[in-house]
Amino acid sequence: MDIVACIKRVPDTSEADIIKISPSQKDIEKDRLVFKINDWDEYVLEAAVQLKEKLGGTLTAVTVGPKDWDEVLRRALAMGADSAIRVDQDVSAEDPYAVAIILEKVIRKLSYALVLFGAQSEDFGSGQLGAMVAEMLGIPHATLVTGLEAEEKKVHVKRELEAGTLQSYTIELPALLTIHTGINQPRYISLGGIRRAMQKELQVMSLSDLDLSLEALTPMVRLEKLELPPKGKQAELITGAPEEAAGQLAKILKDAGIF
Amino acid sequence: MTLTDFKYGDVIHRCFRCGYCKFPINWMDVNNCPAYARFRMETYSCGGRLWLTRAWLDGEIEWSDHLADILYSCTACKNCEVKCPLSFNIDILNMMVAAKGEMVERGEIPSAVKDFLENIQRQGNPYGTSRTKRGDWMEGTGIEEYQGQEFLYYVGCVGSYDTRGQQTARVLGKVLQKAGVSFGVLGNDENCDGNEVKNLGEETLFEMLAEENVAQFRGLGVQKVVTLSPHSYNAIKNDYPGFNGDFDVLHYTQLLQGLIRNGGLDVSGGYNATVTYHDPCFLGRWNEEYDAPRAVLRAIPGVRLIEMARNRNGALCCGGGGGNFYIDLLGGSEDSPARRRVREACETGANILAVACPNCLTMLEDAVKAEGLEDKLAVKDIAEIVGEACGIK
Amino acid sequence: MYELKFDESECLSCATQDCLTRCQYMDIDRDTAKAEILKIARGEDSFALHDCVTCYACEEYCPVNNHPFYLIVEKQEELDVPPLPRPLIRRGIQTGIPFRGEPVIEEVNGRALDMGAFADLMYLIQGKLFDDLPVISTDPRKMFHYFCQLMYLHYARTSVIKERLPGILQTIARHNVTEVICFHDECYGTYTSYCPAVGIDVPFKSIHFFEFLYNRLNELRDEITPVNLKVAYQRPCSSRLSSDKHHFVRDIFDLIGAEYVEREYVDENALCCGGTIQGQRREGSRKRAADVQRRNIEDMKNAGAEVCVFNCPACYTTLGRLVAQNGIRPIFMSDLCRLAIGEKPAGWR
Amino acid sequence: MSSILVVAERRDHALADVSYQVLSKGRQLADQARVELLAVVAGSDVNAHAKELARWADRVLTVKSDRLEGLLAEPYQRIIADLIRKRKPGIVLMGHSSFAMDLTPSLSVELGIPLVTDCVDIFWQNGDVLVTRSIYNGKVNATYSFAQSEIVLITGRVGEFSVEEGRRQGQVEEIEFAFEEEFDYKKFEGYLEAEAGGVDITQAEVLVSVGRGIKDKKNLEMAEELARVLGGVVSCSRPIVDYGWLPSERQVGLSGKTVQPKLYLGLGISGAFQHLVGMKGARMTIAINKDAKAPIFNVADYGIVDDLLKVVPALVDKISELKGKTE
Amino acid sequence: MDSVYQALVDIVGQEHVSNRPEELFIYSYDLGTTEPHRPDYAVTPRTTEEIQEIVRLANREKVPVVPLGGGLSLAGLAVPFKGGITLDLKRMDSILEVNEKARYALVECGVSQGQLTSYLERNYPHLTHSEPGAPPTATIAGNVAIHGQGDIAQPYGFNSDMVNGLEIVLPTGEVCKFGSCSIGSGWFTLHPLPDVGLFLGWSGTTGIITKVSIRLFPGRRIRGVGQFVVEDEELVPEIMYKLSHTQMTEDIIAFSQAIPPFASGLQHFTINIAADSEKELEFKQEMVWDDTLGEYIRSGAGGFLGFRSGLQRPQVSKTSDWRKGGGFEYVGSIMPVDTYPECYRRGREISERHEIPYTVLGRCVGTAHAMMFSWTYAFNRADPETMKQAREALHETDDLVLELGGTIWKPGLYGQKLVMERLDPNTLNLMKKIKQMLDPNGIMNPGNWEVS
Repeated sequence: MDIVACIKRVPDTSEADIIKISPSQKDIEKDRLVFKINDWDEYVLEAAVQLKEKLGGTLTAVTVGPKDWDEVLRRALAMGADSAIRVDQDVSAEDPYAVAIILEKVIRKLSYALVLFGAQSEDFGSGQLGAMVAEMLGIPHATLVTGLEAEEKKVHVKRELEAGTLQSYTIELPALLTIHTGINQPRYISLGGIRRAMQKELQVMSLSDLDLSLEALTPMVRLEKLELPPKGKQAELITGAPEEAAGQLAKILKDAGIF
Repeated sequence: MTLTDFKYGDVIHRCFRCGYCKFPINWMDVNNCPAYARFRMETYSCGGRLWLTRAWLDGEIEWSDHLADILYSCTACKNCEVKCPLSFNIDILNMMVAAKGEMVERGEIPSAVKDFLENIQRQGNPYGTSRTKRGDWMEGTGIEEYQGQEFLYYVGCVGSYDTRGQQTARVLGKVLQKAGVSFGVLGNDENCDGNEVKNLGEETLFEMLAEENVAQFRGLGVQKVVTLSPHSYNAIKNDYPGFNGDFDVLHYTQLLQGLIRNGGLDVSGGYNATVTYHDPCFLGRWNEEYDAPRAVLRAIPGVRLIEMARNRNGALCCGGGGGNFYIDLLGGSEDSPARRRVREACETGANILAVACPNCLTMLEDAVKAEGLEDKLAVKDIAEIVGEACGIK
Repeated sequence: MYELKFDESECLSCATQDCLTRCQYMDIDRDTAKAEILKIARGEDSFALHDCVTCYACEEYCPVNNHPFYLIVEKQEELDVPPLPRPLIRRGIQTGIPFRGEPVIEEVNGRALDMGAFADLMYLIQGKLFDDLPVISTDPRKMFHYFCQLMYLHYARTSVIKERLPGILQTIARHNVTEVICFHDECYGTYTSYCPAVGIDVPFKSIHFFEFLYNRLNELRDEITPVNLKVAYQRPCSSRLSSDKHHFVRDIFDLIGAEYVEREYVDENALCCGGTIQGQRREGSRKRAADVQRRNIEDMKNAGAEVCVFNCPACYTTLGRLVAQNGIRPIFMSDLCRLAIGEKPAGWR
Repeated sequence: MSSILVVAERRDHALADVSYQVLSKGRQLADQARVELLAVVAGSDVNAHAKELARWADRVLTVKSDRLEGLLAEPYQRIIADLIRKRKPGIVLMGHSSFAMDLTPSLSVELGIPLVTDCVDIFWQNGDVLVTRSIYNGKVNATYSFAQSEIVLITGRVGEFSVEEGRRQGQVEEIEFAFEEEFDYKKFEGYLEAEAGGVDITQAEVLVSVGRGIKDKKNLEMAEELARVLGGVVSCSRPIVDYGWLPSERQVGLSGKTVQPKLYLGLGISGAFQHLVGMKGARMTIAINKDAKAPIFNVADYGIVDDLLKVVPALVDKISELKGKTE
Repeated sequence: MDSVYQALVDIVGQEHVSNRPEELFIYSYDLGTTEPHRPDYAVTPRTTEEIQEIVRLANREKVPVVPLGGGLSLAGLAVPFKGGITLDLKRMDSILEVNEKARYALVECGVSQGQLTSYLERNYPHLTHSEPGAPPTATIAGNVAIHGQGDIAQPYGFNSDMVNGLEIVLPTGEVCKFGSCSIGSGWFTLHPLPDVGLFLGWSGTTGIITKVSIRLFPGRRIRGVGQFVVEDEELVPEIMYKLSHTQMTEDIIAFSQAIPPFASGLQHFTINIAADSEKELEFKQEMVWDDTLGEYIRSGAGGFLGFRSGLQRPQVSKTSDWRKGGGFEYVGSIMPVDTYPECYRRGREISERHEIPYTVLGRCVGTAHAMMFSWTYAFNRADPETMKQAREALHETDDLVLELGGTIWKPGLYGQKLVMERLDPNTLNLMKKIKQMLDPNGIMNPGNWEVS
């Protein structure tokens, strides 16, 4: 089964105090940040590799971004992708629509039965991209997939609703799925693996290779400004060594009649 | 990979599982292998791990989370190598590391190990805290960045990020200042030494760290290094030469020993306590430095140094080696090595358990709390004891 | 077959008969000494053949270097007067048989340190003194390919020595060594004394271990801090074959600030460690050995020695523990030298 | 602009909470802009819902169909697209639900209209509608405007907009819609509820809730112990379920359970909004987390900034002590 | 969910039960040549009560129970031939009492030889126990259960003769005590109560030893070993006879082995002598070396190789590496001392026929009342062929033992069969009845001593 996996690179913002907004108010200061593969995309790759191991076929990883985005493709190659394509274009991610247009063009050039996206990204998290591309390709899709079984011509998926409810679908191929965390346990990618993946071919495409012009990508949405969210109410912080703090807290709980 | 292309394929079957590896120097206790002491199933003994590794590579058993936990529960404390009577003993840990390495290559490792390694790949430390905070520990100490001073003071990840580790890192810095030692640190530019990475089987990542660090040290013209952690000391002393990084490296206890001996450091302030000393594996068994830390303690007026029954190359590991101070596969039980160790320390009647390694410090201090021995026993790094003895608060 | 170069006329004309008169283990006047040594030379039985403890000393005492000891041993074998019981001789002979495959030969093309049959003591040659010094016979499993065989003098089996030695020499030669520093006196004695005495060619130059140590220490002179120890030296029997190098003991001690204590059983009068004596066939050998050891150690104590220095691992095995029990620390010469240049000796306890 | 259209979502024969929330927001926007508020609801039995919606909407459009079972996005897409083409609302509003994530992107592509999802605010600014999104998992707010486009598609974050009481009686208008296709390339197989095990966290008075910060499965024991002394049960945030350390029935949050315990004690939980929406109802919230800037401290009443592995054992002891005294 | 597993978890707790492939793999192996058999569960109990519950459970569920100590018998005695529960008893490792005046130690069944040795060295230097030539991980209880002997066998005989009392969990779950302890009088003697010694030598088929009281003996200040060597094996019996006559030795062992070469074709004696003073030591040495062995030395038939004070623990596991192979197994036997020459010659033949370097050893038990003679065969675990060779050699040796009029010590299944074939039918029948009475469901270490 031929699979296309679309992945992206995001800054590691797991630490709260690491983000500063640049004076332009149009972006955040990225110099103190380190970058990584989008969390959801690790699950995408693991799912793709597992399908490949089970059913054979090719796996192509695709991303849209500048040179340093190659690193996420290297991970994909190390993990088992056969080929990787980067569209060399720094699209302002404020409008997934533009990215979708590019990806559609790329995917159309490839052989695929299944196209996989992360359900959303850690940075902007709009969660639209996958379903948009599906619509453009004219193939069925399911988002927020947490369960996946594939046969030659169809896939059985579970997608997540609210409150712990799942719905299950059977979808004919070709189809597009956006993968949610927890669908598998992504394996570790060793640095050795990544270095070995350097030998694998990584194809770079330009907009012109895709018969696209910047005009075609004019965003329908404009970023006005970025700002830090207003401080919510702040918790009363209990300080001191663990024992002391714990002592005070225990008392608070007692006074509150918890026990 | 199969047994045939395993680097130690012609050696690994030679373990007879006689069990010498479970003991300290004498036979007082079969609990000197931290993992075996914690679980007491034969699978967790050194021999068990070797037989399982062989069975796994030979296809007799499948990989499993449990198998991974068993291998990664090895803290690389070297007790087995010291005790094994057979000539292949020099390769026991190499075999463990190679087996872990195979798991790493297959990507099949415990989730905590995965976090550990990815955090180091990204942030250069196991905690995943930003590189830009590595130097935070030194705020307000007046410690200088390294620029050609005599010594590079290499702090390491635990000293840089762990709250307790940071305290020690600061005290040692002040002690060195007080002794007028010319030294500097790398602050945010310091990177992980890689000692644990190597023992976790991520060979390539270790090589990268070693190459980068050597390049950085040489670029700065570093010749002498003093380390807070025996783990860093071990990597720089024994591994970096292989990446043409020949540095004159000391563990800080060795430096302090010299300073005190030749009067460079005044410890007449003294430290009034009955102290027992816990040998860190990477200073003791790995580098056979048993005397410097003891010499430093003995030199301090008021210190009464007494030994635990298991000491020197028979010391019980705190359970923090092989990344376990973070991945912590040995915690959560009164049989955890750290808790066994603090109980042993308490039996000596000492009121201070002295350590010379930030990993041991955090492991054993937590164990003291878990055992509820706070009012009987305090865990102090030798740097802190020296600090008090020379009037640093 | 190799023939011992022994000149009977030398003994006839000898004025001193030091070989036997100075023997520490037989009480003989000069006339008897002359008579007995001549008997031995002529292949007749002699009580000396029976009473000899095989301490090698007469090789040194002989004023004309006529090899009285080699002679005694050859005759013990000829006349079947074995100093040891049969099982010990057989055991000894079997000990020298290599049994763990062929050694790996690395070409040295220069000088090298030969550990001989003591590859298991590599820990004694660590540190600066031995930096970048090629070593041969480094594998305990292969070391008997480098075993100089001279031990069999104690077993009255020169035949075994003559039979095996050429092969050993070849093995060493295959390393392409020009100069061989012998870790053990016995190897040095073999190549510089025994081989010439029986006409075996040695394809390399031999250097005595102490001469090497002395020269290295001189190179490292400014790193030496005096050890300030009172030392006694346990002289091994085989050093009697290289008495011309014995002065290096004193020289090294002077260099590293060790005080070579004045005592009775020193230098030429040194006593055997007892290792060869205790197993001998003669009535009371065990006690005799014990007595020799007792006198030896008493003498060290009286002379105020704090440390007993060894070079021969065999002596160390027989005597080391005993001296320690008497409050004298045993140490190998190489370790003592390392101590002097501020290193941590491997065997220093 | 003529109108604002709210797409209502049905679940288990009831209107989804979030639909009321965006409906109220839509009402407010419509009033401010003085335009008509439309609401659409589709399904087999929609009359009851229509009446509900009419309390806010000026006009409720209902589409009767039995082809909409299983929230299959495609048929809805046909209906809503057709509706938008015909009515040309300036703003199409929907709650940012799982269903909306399946539906709205294709919709925006089909109609070629901009889409902004998961908005935490929607407001007028000199005649234009602007929206605010929360990005970098809640650490930054981004405000967007729309380039000249007639129609914009917006989904609003669950729980972000308060429900104002609706007092109108809008008209209900039934619309005929005929599907021109079978959707047999995508078959709905049914709903699956998270397998029910022993513990029902929605009923618990005290929840000790663990997140990534516990580092290892083993450390759950610590949390269980704390829960024991507090007479509560252990719940968790999504990653813990993803790791397979706890069953999904223990998960608090958007994709998990919504809880209103007396005490909610968060251990090593940073507090992504998907989690916070699930526990907002707690009467007392306490957070223990290494990261002082973790969002959970903005909702907690008390907090301890430290390693939970150190604090929790101590807390267990202290509580046991205090209990000892009282008993 | 597996109900037995769950029940075991309830008894000993999650961490001390496993039914996972890793544990089952490890516990399926003996260190010798016995084919592995997987247990269904590995359990590490901590108390007698837990063991009782486990045994009761096993009876209910008809699941075999295989007690395991140090697991060093090498004869496959703890291989779960019929699956079931392997009980790794090493967690029961408390030294409960050392009675100095009455010279005994009461230990739990998991206490290792090394642990007791070290404990006595540190706390009762003037007391010692009989230490078998096994790695220090071997357990006291396991060793007495197989009638082991140790390094003071010459004056004091079998370790199983040093038992002062036992606590046993019967196959049906009851706890029984034997010896003075059973009437509440402490653990100082097994006699003179009615003798119900049904547990030693039964390879754990009649019950599980949970506590054992073992005699301690004077531990002298100086303990050392002297070596003596002869060429002619025919001399060995008389030398053992004469040496034991002096009553000056603690241990007399004669051995011969092909590797290293010096030992080949010669008979080496190691003779342990202990004393509290130099004077006593010298006196004993005179008696041994000069007065008793002097005649052989003078005649040139025997040689004295010196005496070293200080006892080195024998590191027998080194034997396992002779073929760079991580394994060896031996046949042990209890023999009349005068069979030594035959044992040596025939053993050598067997080894050479199977291309295994020969290793034989005879330890004097009691005043030359008997000797434990062993034939050791090393193999390479990575080479099945060598394991086959060793297995064949072992079986031939079992046959040899009985042919030479001895008895097999801790026989494996093959040896057990040979012994039972020759056993007096009435005795055999009694064994059968006893077994049926004690273990009605046949759950205890099944496969061993199964009387058909």
